[in-house]
Amino acid sequence: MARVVVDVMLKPEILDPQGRAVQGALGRLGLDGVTDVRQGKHFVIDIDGDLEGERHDLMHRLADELLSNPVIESYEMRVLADGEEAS
Amino acid sequence: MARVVVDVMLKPEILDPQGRAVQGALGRLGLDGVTDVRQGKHFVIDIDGDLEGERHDLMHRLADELLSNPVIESYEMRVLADGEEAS
Amino acid sequence: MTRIGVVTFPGSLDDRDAARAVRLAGGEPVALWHGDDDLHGVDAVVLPGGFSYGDYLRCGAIARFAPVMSTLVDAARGGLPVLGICNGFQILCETHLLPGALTRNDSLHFICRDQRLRIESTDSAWTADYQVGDEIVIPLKNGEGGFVADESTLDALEGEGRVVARYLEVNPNGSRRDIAGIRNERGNVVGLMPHPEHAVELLTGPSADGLPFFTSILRSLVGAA
Amino acid sequence: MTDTVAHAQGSPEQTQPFSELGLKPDEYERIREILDRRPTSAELAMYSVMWSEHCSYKSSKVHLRQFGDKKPETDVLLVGIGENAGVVDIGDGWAVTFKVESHNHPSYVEPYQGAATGVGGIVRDILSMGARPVAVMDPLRFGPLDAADTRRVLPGVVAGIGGYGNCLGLPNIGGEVVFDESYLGNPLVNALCIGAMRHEDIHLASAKGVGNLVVLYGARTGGDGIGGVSVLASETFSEGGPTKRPSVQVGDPFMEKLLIEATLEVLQAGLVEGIQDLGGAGISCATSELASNGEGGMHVWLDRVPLRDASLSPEEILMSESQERMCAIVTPANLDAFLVLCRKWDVEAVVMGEVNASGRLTVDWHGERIVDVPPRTVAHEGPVYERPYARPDWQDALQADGPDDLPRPTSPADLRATLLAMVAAPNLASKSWVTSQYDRYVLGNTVLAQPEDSGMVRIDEVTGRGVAVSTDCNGRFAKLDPYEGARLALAESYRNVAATGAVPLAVTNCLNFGSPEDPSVMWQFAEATRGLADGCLELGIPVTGGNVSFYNQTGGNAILPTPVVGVLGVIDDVDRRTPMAWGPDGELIYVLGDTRDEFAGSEWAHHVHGHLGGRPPALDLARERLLAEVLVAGSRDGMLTAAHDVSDGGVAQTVVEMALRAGVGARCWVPDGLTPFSFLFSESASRAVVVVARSEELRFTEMCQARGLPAHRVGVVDSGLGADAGFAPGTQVLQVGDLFTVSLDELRQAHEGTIPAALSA
Ligand SMILES: Nc1ncnc2c1ncn2[C@@H]1O[C@H](COP(=O)(O)OP(=O)(O)O)[C@@H](O)[C@H]1O
Ligand SMILES: [Mg+2]
Repeated sequence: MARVVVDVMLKPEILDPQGRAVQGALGRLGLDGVTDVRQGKHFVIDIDGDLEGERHDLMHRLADELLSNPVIESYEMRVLADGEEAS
Repeated sequence: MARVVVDVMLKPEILDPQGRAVQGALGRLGLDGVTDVRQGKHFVIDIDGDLEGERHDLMHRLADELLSNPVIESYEMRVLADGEEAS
Repeated sequence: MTRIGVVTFPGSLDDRDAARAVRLAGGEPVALWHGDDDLHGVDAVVLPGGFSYGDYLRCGAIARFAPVMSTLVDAARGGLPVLGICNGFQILCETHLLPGALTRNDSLHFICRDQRLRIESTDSAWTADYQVGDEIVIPLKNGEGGFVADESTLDALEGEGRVVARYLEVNPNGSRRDIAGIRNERGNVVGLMPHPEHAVELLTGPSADGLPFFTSILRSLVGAA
Repeated sequence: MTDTVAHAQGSPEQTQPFSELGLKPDEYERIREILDRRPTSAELAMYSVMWSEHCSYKSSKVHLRQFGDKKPETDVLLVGIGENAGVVDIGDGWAVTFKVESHNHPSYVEPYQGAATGVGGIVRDILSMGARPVAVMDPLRFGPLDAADTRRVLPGVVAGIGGYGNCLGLPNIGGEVVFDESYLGNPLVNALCIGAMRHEDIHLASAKGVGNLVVLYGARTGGDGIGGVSVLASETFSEGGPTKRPSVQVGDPFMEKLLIEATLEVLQAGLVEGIQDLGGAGISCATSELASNGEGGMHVWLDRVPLRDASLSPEEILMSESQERMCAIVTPANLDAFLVLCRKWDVEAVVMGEVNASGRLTVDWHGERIVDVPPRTVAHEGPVYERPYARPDWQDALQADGPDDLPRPTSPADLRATLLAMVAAPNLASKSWVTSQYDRYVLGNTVLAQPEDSGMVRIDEVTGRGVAVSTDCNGRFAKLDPYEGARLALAESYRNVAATGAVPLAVTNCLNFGSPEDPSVMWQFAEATRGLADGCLELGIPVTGGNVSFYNQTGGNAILPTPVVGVLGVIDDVDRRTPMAWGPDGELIYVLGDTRDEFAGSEWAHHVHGHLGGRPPALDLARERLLAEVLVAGSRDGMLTAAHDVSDGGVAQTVVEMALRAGVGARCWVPDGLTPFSFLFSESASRAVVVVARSEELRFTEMCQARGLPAHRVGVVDSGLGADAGFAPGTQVLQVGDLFTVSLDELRQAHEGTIPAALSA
């Protein structure tokens, strides 16, 4: 079994209203000095069998085209070793 | 400067319709054997100065109460070393 | 009679309304199914509003891969007129038939309001019955309607007259340069965030200002035939 | 080890956790008597959840009977109380079903999901009658607008209702947003759904036909809301944060949308013998009710239920309240066609059981019998309590403490300031911050939506036949006098429907109260129920169904008694609806009905003085009926340009709302015999403001006179007053006699600013 983690973030040049709202709230709740907050998506995907070769490429392509929209977002993908924590 | 990464996920016992929708789509697009997908939020927070002591505790509390909804979600928080990548 | 296809995806909501608008304009609506890759010989297609596949991942992200879409994308590249409304616009951006993307409203709320727009381009299959500068009021209802694209794309859209409609008075969702709708180079593909199909009868809409989108396509198709 | 029936027979002395499941010792004893043995743990789960307050109505049943006993003569009721929702004949072969339900406690725990699943649940109730859901409404109540917890609860509730309803494609056409201290910690989230069908498409929840199959379809069953029904509905919140509450159900509106489409297709194709939604008590409820209403027997293979979480025990599966599931009775011959349509919509479906004539509901788990009960005893023969009730000792003092001594504004400047303060009061301020998050256009049949008096949808696109629905309740009136308060709520809702030109036909209700174990609360409940039943009889419109929500209290403090009343009316052609915005210059403004000096429970006493005491406004339902007849006749004969009911905030509020909606000003004057203050702010019942074209004036006033309805001319629509009053030419203003003038811009700012200002921080 493989566990894949994909983080999808808006590209830096795209305005992130959710991140901005969080930044404002953090400040109001007493956390000073927050200079930037970006909010993205975090996917944890469990797959039977190994994720190698073609399947690995396919997963990359799907992270790029399905899980993220390359026009506005970028992604990072990690395949976790067995038993490694997902965060 | 500190960079904090918080991942917020629905608790395992809570239905994740978003994850289910992604799971369905991954299967239709040819990725076999996906047994589970969970979709959560990924925050990247930049803070001036160090995040230690009380500030660190405050950040934890805000991750628990603001960034996540403890009724249905759990979070994991990491403080990145200078220069470490955010993913 | 001119046959206009209306695609139903799982989670489409305004498909019946789009069909009604086609009918009121004098066309024949044809129901198209997401899982069927045959366009059944329609003369044009409307991608209606809604929450295709729940829009849980990203609006339009999953619908883009429906069987009907691969046929539709080819046909649109070949000149078939396509109007994407709201979720339909999002799908058109996801398929890259139109540039840019639609992001979360800057208010972070879903918003439903009667929105004033200015028609900026009549050089499209769907806006020929307007005059440039016409001001219309039609419903807007979305949670992710903020149009974004990089500066050069925005400049190109404006420079080439491909902005079809712009928000007036209020920019309801943070769209760059108040853009409410755009078209492709050829003018056959139009994406629009507000809902002209909900402004075709005075009884149920804020106006009947949306009807010309549907009469435009009927006229341009008859003209072309 | 599985606790089988055989095992239960052999171990009569085994102790069981019945009280943890909310059963009283005598209730547990009754189960043992019914079964003539101890229940298995699965049976115990079923009984406990089905005999909870929420499912069995054990405290309210004896009072709710009045809705049947006092039912007026009516020929519009196609399906009455007792089914998932009542069904009303609206003519031309059309039937409409509507019902309101509460999701109060879950919405306090998790506002977004609680409210969302509240919408989901009521929509499935409507769907299970065979109707296409066509609209939703949401009567809401929160603590004070400026309270911190309101800022947590309200935005979440609104986002949840919008998030679910918008994604389902149901227009939200109305509701209420009310603020009061008593709802802090006990918000009320009621959700109403309206559905339409042809007469022949009405379906009932009954398992008819021996050999027919029980099909479970929709979402997979998970661990959500296990015990939610009994725990959430039968325990009062104690102090402490929401984190200690039981787990939360998450809604999947996309799945519900698929469920709606699939259900409508299988119904349309004639593949369904009986149908039931899965709501509170999940499979326990659906199977026992279907069996009890049908041949009386059913067998279920519980291990066939598709699970989201493989570790669930059979007891948990029986109790799970996972959302977005339905249950249908299908003949073996139709099964394949049924499954094909489910597959078309990507909806999972399994045969979970079979109808038989055994008179028993039996459930097997991997070949072992874990339930064997008479289904009626689970579904319909639960405990019934005659809870003690008594008029609280503080009631007399409350009624004696009238508002007469409260200082009133008299100078023009004070009256003007009071008007601006009132239109900005949280309860009277514009609710568009809320309603703009709801799609009111989808389906293309919305004729009227917020802020109109009623929501109105077209049902028949060819003839224009449609329905109007309003929900109302002033809990302060109900606190002062629960009997009168319930009648006033009914009257207000009835009036709102008539104001749009629709003929009121039928009633639904959601009775939100504190703990039934408190005799004072029980008295409020008994009085309100009696008042509503009497009122419906007097107005000649039947109660078709509703819902009871008890235990809305924190510690010893109950909410204001809040019997929310929904009235449904029919209009033969929606094209003749009467809107609230008035028309062009020169049209005449009338107040219909009598204005008395009535301020007990009023918004003025509440907002300006924080006062509650006295007796609520007098109510004469014969007059209310007459007013409605005039409003409907005025619409039918084209005499009325606009109409708007008078309630909270009085005539001033009504006139301001009409002016703002139109964007056109007016000149008003105070009729003889009234002080300006009473004229502007009194909340006397059975009144409306109407606007009449000059050409219709004579015909209209003669009609009112002939029927005996007082009609007072109090103003004229006038867009040209600004310049004379010292404003820039073209400015729209409201002029009140020679007392004061105020621009619509200033009024609008006051009216629209309050809620965004409070919630945007
Ligand atoms: N306040 C009420 N007034 C009239 N009927 C009511 C009231 N409360 C509940 N009922 C009726 O009792 C029946 C059972 O209610 P309920 O258990 O809430 O139905 P369901 O389980 O279908 O949601 C329904 O027919 C409902 O309309
Ligand atoms: Mg039901």
